[in-house]
Amino acid sequence: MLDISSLACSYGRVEAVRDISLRARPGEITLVLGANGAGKTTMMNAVAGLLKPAAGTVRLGEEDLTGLPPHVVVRHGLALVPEGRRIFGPMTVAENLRLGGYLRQGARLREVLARVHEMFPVLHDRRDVAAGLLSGGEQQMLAFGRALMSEPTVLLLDEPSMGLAPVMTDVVLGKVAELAATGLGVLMVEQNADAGLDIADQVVAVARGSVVYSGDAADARNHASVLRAFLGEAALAPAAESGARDQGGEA
Amino acid sequence: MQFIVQIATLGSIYLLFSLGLNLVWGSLGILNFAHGVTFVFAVYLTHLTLGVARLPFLVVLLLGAACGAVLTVLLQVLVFEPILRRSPSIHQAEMRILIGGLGFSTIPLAFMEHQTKNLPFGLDQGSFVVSPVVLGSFRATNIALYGIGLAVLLGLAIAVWLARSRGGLALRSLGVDAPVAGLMGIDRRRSALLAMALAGGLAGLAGVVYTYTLTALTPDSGDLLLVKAFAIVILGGVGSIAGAAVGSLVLAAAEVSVLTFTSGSWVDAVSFSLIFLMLVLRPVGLFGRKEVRRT
Amino acid sequence: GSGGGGTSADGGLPQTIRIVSVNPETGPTSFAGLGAEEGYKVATKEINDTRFFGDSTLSVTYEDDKGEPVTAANKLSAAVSDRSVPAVFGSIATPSALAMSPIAQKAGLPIIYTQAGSDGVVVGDYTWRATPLMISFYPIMKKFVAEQGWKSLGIIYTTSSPTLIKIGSTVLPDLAKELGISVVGSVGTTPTTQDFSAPIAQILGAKPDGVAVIQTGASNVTAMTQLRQAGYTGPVLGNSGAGAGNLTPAGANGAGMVWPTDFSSLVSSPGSEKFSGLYRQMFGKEPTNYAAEAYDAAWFVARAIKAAGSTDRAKVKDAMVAAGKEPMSGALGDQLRWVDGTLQAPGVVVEWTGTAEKLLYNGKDV
Amino acid sequence: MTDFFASNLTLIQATFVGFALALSIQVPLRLGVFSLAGAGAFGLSAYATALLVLKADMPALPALAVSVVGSTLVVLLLGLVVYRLSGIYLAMATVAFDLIVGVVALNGDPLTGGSTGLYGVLTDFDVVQMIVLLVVVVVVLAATERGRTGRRVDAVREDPELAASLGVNVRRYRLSGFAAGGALGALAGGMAVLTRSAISPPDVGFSLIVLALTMIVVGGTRSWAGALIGAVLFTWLPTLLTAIGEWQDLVYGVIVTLAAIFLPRGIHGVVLDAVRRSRRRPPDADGASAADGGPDVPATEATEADRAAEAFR
Amino acid sequence: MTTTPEATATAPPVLELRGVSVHYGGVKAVDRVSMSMAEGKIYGVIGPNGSGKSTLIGAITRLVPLTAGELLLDAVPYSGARAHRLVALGVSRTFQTVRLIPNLTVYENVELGADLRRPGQFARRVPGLHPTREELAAAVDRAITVTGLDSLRRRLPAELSYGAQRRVEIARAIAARPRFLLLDEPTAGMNQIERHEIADLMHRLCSAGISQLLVEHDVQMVVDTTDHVFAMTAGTLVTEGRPEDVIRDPRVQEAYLGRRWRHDA
Ligand SMILES: Nc1ncnc2c1ncn2[C@@H]1O[C@H](COP(=O)(O)OP(=O)(O)OP(=O)(O)O)[C@@H](O)[C@H]1O
Ligand SMILES: Nc1ncnc2c1ncn2[C@@H]1O[C@H](COP(=O)(O)OP(=O)(O)OP(=O)(O)O)[C@@H](O)[C@H]1O
Ligand SMILES: [Mg+2]
Ligand SMILES: [Mg+2]
Repeated sequence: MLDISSLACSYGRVEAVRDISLRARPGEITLVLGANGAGKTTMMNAVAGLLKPAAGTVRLGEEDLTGLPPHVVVRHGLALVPEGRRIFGPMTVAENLRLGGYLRQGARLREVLARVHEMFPVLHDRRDVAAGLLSGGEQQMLAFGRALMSEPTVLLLDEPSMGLAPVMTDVVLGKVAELAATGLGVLMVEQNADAGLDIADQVVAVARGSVVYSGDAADARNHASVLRAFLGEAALAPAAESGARDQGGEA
Repeated sequence: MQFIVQIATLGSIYLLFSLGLNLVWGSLGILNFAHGVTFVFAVYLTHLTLGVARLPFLVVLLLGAACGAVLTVLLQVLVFEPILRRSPSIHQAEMRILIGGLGFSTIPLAFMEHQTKNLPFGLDQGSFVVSPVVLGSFRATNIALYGIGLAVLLGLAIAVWLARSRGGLALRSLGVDAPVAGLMGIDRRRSALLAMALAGGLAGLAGVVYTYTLTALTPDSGDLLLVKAFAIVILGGVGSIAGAAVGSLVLAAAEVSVLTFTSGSWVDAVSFSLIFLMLVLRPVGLFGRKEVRRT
Repeated sequence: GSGGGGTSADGGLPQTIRIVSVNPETGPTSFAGLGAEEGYKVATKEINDTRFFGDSTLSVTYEDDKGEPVTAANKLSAAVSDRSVPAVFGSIATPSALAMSPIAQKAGLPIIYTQAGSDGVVVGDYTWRATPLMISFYPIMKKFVAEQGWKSLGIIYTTSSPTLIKIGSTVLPDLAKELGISVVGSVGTTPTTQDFSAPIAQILGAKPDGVAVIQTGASNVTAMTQLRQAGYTGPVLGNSGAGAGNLTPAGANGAGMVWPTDFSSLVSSPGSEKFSGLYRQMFGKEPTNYAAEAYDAAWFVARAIKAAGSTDRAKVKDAMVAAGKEPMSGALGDQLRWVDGTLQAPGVVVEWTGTAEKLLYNGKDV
Repeated sequence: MTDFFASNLTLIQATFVGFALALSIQVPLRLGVFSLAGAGAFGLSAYATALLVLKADMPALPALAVSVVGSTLVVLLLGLVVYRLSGIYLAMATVAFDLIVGVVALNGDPLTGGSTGLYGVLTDFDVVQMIVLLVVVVVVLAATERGRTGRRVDAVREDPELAASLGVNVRRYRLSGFAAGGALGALAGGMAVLTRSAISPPDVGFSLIVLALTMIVVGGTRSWAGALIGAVLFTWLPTLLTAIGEWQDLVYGVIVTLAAIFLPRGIHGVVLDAVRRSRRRPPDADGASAADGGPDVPATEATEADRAAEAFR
Repeated sequence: MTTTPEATATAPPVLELRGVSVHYGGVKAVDRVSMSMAEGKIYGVIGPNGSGKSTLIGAITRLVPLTAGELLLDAVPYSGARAHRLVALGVSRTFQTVRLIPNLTVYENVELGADLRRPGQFARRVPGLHPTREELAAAVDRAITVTGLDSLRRRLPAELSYGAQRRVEIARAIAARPRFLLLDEPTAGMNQIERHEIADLMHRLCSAGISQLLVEHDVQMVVDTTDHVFAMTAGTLVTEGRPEDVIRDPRVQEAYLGRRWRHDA
């Protein structure tokens, strides 16, 4: 179980994450919602070791992962699909996948690769193409496939459906649900709330770097505060919003 | 016939020298301006050691490689790592890496110049004796043959390692996006250090072979080679070992031809015009890949 | 400049006569620059020990120009504005010397160089060179070359310095022609050429009886080794750049290189023996030609200052001009003459034995 | 003061030459054009100026003008030939050009004086003329560093394709950068020979490039002020270090290395940061907004964010 | 400027594509696509990942070389024009991947969009393309305000969240005061409410007479905002028409639409 408690991160004087505590249990999908700039990505990066938290702890089972460098964190079975894909552009699709399975070897590796290829045939068809040449959505599939290559026990997804066509979103999120069903813990940031809520077990809403709601996904849809947090401050300040609109009208 | 031996000998020196340079440049994106000095300094330290103990060839070779590796590791830890730590991306650190390497290289260089007053030094105190080898119509020296063999062997080994092995893959990914490479489980610091040590070792090794082949060098010998090595690596396509091999042979062939068939003094103009022309025709080098960028 | 005391207006020398030396102490030509400084030091000590200036002493300030013309020019400008400096010892490096000469001449500051063998260094009464042009003593090589009985000659020379180009492309061919020897091959290598097997193959391809290798530093070592590896066993004509122990790393392959030079510690002339003695006493090793030349330069200036009885630059210059009309003796030999501001010396021919220099013969004997 | 001026005249002149040379690499670099052709233009123009003065008896300024225009045209032509190249490949092609200029100088004997070079180029060119020329250059360059032009220059460097889609004629900008590098290098070369009175092949070599790069990296790559700082530093540092004696080169190396490590944006960057810190930017308007549900803290300085990002990298 | 349906029906197309193809070796990223777009309307392009939508926008904005075909603006061919001329012709775009100049602040990045000057002959026909300094500043301010970036003006791109970066991308394109705006997945990474804001913005721009071409995977948004939709697969145009009709097309359903939309249809 991934256990994040009282996490805080800042960039210089900007406190992007102030106080986030949440848990991602094995076999469950925990959905993180929040407006742009709420600190979701910052939190994910901190968990994966890309960023040193200013306070708080990150634990995976018995292990304390707080502040460990990424290559150590992933050895504990964590994999992150980073925001904006971050695939290795000049390297081929096959090489990207091989790097995803950097910690795996031999028959095991071929087996996982076959599964990823089966999931996204395009990654097989275009295996020798420089990954940077793929279309946006193809790159997103590659990023997802690359993370699966390490056979993680906890999967962190930062907006996995971004740029995906609806069919592909179904495939990816369906796959996520399937993986969770096999006992994988999933922590997922997703702006496509409808699709996300369909598969999520738990929901955490973040606003301004703090958790403002957490609870069961089933309840969440009817829960007003979730909605508000998810929609961001915009929903709370209709006046300011309409002011902006008036000014924009003459564009 | 002799002509071919000369091209192969000179080409192998160029390739050996540029291998390490190419390795870290093509993968980590580190253009190491201290490579030339590393090459000379490794020989100088070996030269000093030989003053104390007469050592056989293989030991001298390994000693040179070890000296080069140690110097480059120091450079990485003391200069390049701190520079990278202070930069948002390798792309923004490029120039400073260049100047940092240059500045660092001045230190061993000043030391050597002070000690040798720029007089030539060699490895003649070792137990290895350079001797001529005659094979039919070919006449070469034993060291030239070793040099050619080493260049071919190491060139192939590194090319295959970079392209195929897990370590080579990791190294290349570091140059593309180091943080994400970390996410794949790659220990960035260790991989980079290893690559730098390897590059330094190759520089030292090349230095020993070079010194036995050409008998002596002076502290600035490395700088003369460095400019040519840049040209070779770029001509071949940065990061491509095959390209560097072809580049080395092209440059060696151009130089040897000019020096064999003309009165010689235009040699650099001819070889650099050739490089210029080839670049105009192939803007990313012979084996280079065009940078990938999508809209 | 206004300040700068020490100049005694009319007659009378100041307590300390301060001369500035601008020479490379670091950089690729430092071995020659430091060699020259040793010569200046030997001369200074001798001048002061023998109370040559009576109560006044000579003191030399050593400035490092790193072999860079800009630095050299700047150090000279500083000396120019220091009115207490009556003369300057100029750089051994030709590019530096070329940058210094117009400044010294314009400012009226006597300057004397060693080495720096190129046109444009000696440009007027204020500019002097205490080193014979290297080409001037190649004629004494005739004896050696004639003795070899060669019919043909091959030449490999570097284009890194004007002097060496001239020797390789003009002086040696002329000399060969005079002796009825044909030059069957000639290759000019650039400073970036480090492997000489191709030019050597080209030269030896023409099957010459004799070979000349005109290179600097490590290139002499490499070329000699490769020449031997390519099968040539005879003597090799060289240049004084092979001196100062530069050939040591070539081991036995270096043996047999022969060159003319202006100085050898083995020469038995009173001047050179005296200098060699003083030098050995001071530094505990064999003197080089760089030191010998500097020694003579220092003494020439010292005598001029004494003759002028003043550190006034114009007066010192006049004294130098006057002295330049007379022959002088020094480390480079007896009866040395000045021609157009450049010192002439008979020269010696030496051979490298693989471990040391051997004197073949003295130039004035031929 | 006059004493200082007189005894350091050559260094002062060398500083200005170095400044122009540093600019010759910096200006194209600001456009993302890694052209080192300025060093070749330096050589071309130095020889041309010397020849015009020596052989054609031209006065200094006209000789300089003719050389600069001629060399710039040559470099522009080169730019057209190598336009397809970019990055380090472009750098190499231009280095090849520089080296070829050097070889021609070495071998063009009757004209270029071979390895001796040309000397005795004595004219009435003085520091005042140099300063006037460089002030003009600085005024022009300063205009390209701010406002609309400055932004466009940044865009062409960082993302040429984006710049094109924003209406910037990228080709024209890049070629201008190329030509400007040539012109500045030529200016430096002409001024060098007019002040030093001599030029020889070793003066036009690879070392020029190394020196210029050191100047702009340590001084600052983004502004003429950085080039000036670098030029002053690296013209005077070696002379000041001679006081140390035999280990001066070592100290020089240590200084350069430390600068590379600790001054990510050069000395100019440090100065800018200090200035900015002293007149601190007003904090952003009220933190909360519809767009940014983020924390309502004021925006940080760029540098602090940079430093924070270090942890990320 | 108001547009009545009758007017648009008869109006000549602003932008027209005739048999446009873009091939990369064997990959036919765009293959013989013809389209015609009228003034003051919003067009949508949908299609599976890799079907050539972004490449199509690249081709229209001349950043991608054409293999074949012709592009016309106001019935004037411009296939030979270079990319930078397009802004002067009144065409501007956003990129699918955020492309901001890292050392410029948000405000300056948007200003870059408004920097257009010395418009060519075409632009004289476009009202408002000879702006004064004040007009430009006003355009930048407006672009920043309508995209909700007011509080972030002085930030550098690296300090922004992904969503905010996307808004800068849009603001920059608007600041160019285009008559034809191409948006490549402008709302990727935004939530529902934020998408509504962008859709709203698009409507307002449209009523100001700015034609738009929207590439978007949010089908709801495409249905809500666009007047006419082109559906692509594997580089070719499969069908086009009113959004409601297009998403009922079985080929589109099969290749593109997910479970949710198949249900609704
Ligand atoms: N490198 C950085 N330097 C300074 N501030 C930053 C940096 N990265 C992010 N921020 C700020 O931190 C806050 C949180 O950003 P983060 O990227 O975590 O948001 P997010 O919730 O992922 O938003 P989105 O949904 O848009 O991706 C934002 O206010 C952002 O401006
Ligand atoms: N420069 C290129 N070289 C080779 N193939 C390319 C290149 N550019 C695009 N492609 C290929 O062309 C196809 C179309 O790409 P494009 O980016 O236009 O798709 P898209 O419809 O925008 O997809 P997405 O919705 O995923 O963004 C893809 O398969 C891509 O891999
Ligand atoms: Mg995010
Ligand atoms: Mg796309």
